[in-house]
Amino acid sequence: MVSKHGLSSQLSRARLALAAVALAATMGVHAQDVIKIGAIYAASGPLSLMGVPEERGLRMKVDEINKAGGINGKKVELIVYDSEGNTAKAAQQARRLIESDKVLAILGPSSSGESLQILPIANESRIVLIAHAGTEKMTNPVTSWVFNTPPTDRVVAAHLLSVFKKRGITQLALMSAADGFGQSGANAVKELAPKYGVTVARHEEFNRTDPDMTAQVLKVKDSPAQAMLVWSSFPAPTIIAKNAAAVGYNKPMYNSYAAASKDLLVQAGPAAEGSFVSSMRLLAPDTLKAGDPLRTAVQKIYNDYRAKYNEQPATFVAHSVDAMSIVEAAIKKINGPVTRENLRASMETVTHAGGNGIFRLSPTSHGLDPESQSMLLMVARGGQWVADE
Amino acid sequence: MLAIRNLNKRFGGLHALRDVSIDAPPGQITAVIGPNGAGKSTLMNVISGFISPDGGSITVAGTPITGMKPHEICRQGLARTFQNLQMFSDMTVLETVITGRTRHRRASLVANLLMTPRVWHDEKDAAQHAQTLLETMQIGPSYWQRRAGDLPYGLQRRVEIARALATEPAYMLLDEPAAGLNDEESVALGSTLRELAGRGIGIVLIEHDIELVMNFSRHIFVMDAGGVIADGTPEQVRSKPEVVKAYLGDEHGA
Amino acid sequence: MTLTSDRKLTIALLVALPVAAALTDNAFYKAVLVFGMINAVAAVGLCLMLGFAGQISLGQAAFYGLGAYGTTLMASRFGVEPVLAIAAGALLSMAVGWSISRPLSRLHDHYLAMATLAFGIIMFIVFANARSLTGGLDPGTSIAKFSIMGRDLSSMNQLFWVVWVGLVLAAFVAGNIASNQIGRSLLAVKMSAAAAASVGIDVVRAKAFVFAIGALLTGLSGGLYAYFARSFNATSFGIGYSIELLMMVVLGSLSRVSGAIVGAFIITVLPVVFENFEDYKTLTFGVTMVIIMKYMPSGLVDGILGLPGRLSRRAKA
Amino acid sequence: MLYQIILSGLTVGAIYALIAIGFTIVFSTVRIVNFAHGEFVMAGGMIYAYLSAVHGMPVFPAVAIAIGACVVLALLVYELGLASMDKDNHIAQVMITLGVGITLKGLAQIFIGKDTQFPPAFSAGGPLAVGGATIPYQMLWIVGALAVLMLGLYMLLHHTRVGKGMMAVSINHYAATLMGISPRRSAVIAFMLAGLIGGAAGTLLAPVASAHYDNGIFLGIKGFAAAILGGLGSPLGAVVGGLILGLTESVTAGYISSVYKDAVSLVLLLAILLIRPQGLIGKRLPQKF
Repeated sequence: MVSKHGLSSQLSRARLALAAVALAATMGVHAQDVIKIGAIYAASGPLSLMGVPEERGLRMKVDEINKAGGINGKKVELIVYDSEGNTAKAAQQARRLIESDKVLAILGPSSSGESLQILPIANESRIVLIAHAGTEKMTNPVTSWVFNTPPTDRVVAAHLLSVFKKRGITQLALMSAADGFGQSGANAVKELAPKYGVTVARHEEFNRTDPDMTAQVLKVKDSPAQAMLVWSSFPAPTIIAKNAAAVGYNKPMYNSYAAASKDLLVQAGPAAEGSFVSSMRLLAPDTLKAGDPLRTAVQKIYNDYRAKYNEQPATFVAHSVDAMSIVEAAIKKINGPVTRENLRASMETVTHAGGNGIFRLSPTSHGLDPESQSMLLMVARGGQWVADE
Repeated sequence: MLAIRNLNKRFGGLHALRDVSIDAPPGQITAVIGPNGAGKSTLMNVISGFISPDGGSITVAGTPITGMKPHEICRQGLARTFQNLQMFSDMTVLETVITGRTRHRRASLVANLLMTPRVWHDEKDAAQHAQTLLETMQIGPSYWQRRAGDLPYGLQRRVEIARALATEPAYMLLDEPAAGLNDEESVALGSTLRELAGRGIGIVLIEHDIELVMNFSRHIFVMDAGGVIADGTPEQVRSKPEVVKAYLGDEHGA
Repeated sequence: MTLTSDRKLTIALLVALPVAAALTDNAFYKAVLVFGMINAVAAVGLCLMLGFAGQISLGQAAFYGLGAYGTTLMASRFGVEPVLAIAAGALLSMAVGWSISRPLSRLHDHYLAMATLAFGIIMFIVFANARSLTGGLDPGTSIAKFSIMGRDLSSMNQLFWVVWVGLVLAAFVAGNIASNQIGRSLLAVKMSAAAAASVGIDVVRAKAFVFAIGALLTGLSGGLYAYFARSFNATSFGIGYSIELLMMVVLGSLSRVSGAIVGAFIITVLPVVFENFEDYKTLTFGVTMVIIMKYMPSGLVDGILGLPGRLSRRAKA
Repeated sequence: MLYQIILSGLTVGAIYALIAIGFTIVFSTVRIVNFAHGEFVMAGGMIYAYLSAVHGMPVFPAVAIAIGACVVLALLVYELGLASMDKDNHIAQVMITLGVGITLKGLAQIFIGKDTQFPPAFSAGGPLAVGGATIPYQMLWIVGALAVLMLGLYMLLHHTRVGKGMMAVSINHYAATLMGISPRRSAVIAFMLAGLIGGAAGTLLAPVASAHYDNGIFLGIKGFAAAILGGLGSPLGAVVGGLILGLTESVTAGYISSVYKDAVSLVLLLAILLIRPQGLIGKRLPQKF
């Protein structure tokens, strides 16, 4: 029999050994010399459409920082995990970043579901989380440790609805994907529509990967709706555009920012011609007027991304670039040691003009300034997205 | 008495059983013989509830069991073995026979889930009982922990009989128990069956092994083309010309 | 009695878990342990269904979801004490499991696999759209911290013990089933339904029982998950989780309760380890699975113990 | 509107049918459900998209290479994964196909990429107007391919030695062995056929519904459902099952609720299974005691 005392002393010895190993490991990477940033992105799975560009944007920004000598002379070290869009996985990865990797702050994840699950973890573990979630619940109410960079789905929905109001569209058909992204958008649109005098005359759903949505398109065509709004990531917007063209749907088609990329134009070809998309500024860096404070920021992200990855950035790129830029600014403003607590305090003093808009962070604002005018309506003309405002 | 009255069963155009009536008294071996396709296996499956008859009745000691499900029929005291072995292959021999005791277990579901002392006690009893039955069927302790599916064919047949016995049946239906046995084993089986009958169990034996049937059964029913064409003691049956013609003649001639 | 060797292994595993937890202060490692145990509870449920009774279920995530939502509804809407809420969620799941078992009892093998898969997908669609009850896919639902009689027990250390008790209960019940007449009846139904019926086992009732108990345990796991995640949405209860559970049960060992626990930890931990392979993680995971199943077709536990096949456990009885 | 909805449903059903046939052919000879089959379909579409989009290869050579690659993949899956397994350990074999599926997904992710791609349709133009409704040209290719495939399978199974051997194996393994027919050879052929059909389905489908490394599971489930609905092991059943599934989904989406279209079609599937546990055209194996 091992006496109680003996067992506990054995345990503490084992603990000591573990601690020694852990210490050696941290020493190995010169803990003092780097700033460790963690990120959780859905680099694969159904949300990879967002996760992949977000991760690329973040890597681009960090490379840029490190090339310029780091932040206050310290290099940034990135640890990125692929959540596959799985909420349970994302939560585990957050704990791993906090406890094992001992990062300073966490960027991401991509979806609302994942972000909401990590929200309490971040607050309880006392680490800065800068999510890229569409739900306003991340920052409303504001919690001490959680920030968010994208325009929320309510902002996007409000933008589209104001366009409808302006154009006299009072009857709307909503087509949303049967996934978290689609549901979130559909909720926002349905909730805000009455405020703009818009009635959702039809609401149809589909699986993002269904091979054909003709039945839904026909129902929309058959309804009194004056326009169709599609809220889904690819490939569905392409398939719907083609199906709509095939059955002779001839009313305007609007898309959420998920379709705001070259893909729709390339994939759907002539079927996409004349359709609208609500986009963040990143898709059209030249639409900003010369004096606009966002102009430089947007153009820089756009050009850097093109140069590095040889393709147009998706709108999601700005989420991570903005987040990293804010972290960079906040660290620079810290007087004293770079700790999680100091970073948090410093974050609330940052003002940043980023790709998504203006951030005036404060204890009461942990996201985009609502007056940022982040969104822009674009229309497909001659195989190009051009501004329509 | 296991009393079968006017059983009828059709499969599409095939009249598999026509007006079959058989009496099997307790404590006796009653045999059913007949050429392939005579309807013996269908009869077995109808009696044991796996196939429902189109007409007729079956009673066990006066209780009608027609239309009952197989497990209900078992609980009325009628057990069976299978022509194509239906072993619990992955169980040990001992477990297989213990499983036969299932209907006699009295502990409640909750007691079983919590494994109360009473259940432990029951388990021991069941194991003891199973061991006795295995000994009755001449399956030695060296086999008890072997995987049932790995046993030689003849032994598997005996395990099946032991499993059926574990239900403590009043009547047993044995579907070709001697298939695959050599002469010596077959004779040993016959003695065992006689011993079981001696304990009061009514045995219905379907068998191709004519020696076994003739030597050990008290009464024989002969089936052909779905109907009973003759019955009587072994001597009586042996001498009936229609039997010789329909069945024995062929067999002996072959 | 015949499963003593596995009982020992199960007990060893259950004892090893707190020891492992005591060896680390890292909340992430603890969270992995807790999540592994939550998965193990669900896997033990499926192990009884598939391993013992031969009833394949590709819709297990539905029971997991019923447990999680049932618990959340009881706790959030009716202010029920957390432990009772978990019990209610598990019972809800059990009731559904029992009621689908009767119609499903006519189906076998691949047809049963498809039917349960269909059940799982249908339930997922319901979870995703019954928004007033579940919060759908977005934003989902959330539950207050775990507590007993008002005492907060929501730290990872405390949750560890809560979930551990759940796993011990599950393993205790499953281990008992495995070693008494219920387990033998289930095995009998799996190996020959005809012979089982011939010895007086009510096959339909046995299947109903195993669906109920499997759903109960998987539902219990769902309730524990609700308190572990605190905020979750319907994506946690899709086909992906049903398939993961199947992998846990088969990879560990179909015929052992300990196998389900080992399998659950493999499927929980492997992806964490493979995380470091980044783009290669899917490939590595797939190849690992093929290799395990090819060289240890009876599962890792039997494979590692070096005993021949699924019956090995009995040789020692 | 009804006419168009039925037409769309039938064409989608043809896609499900194409996938279902692959399940059914493997099941007939090996008696397992090949959970990697959806990944063959995925691979066909991905390889075709890769060759045509990235390397600018013309349609038909690209399609031919994609299908050929799927045949080779399927052969490898059988030879490396399943050939030496215990034939009676079905669950281990099914898990291997599941693992292989994940592996294929991993490979596609690494070698081809994570982007959603729409490779070119087999012929330009369209859609074709058919009395008030329209049907995209690519869908005609799909329906045509299904018809050709069914005819080819019929000829193969009923008029060639190889095919007759496969039929024999599907009816009785043991007896077939006694007759000198090798179950292993039949299995190899079945897998190659499944690769061929799956790969073809993938290339046909990609221009309509996109190619993406993550689509295999979705496609596999639809195909499996169609195969079960018709009755596993019967190619005709696969077609009937596929068409019913596609039609139900389309009609439900058009007239009942697009939210519950999958739920409704699966409830229908369950209802059919409860009435006919062996599927619509499947044969019930006789019970023997």
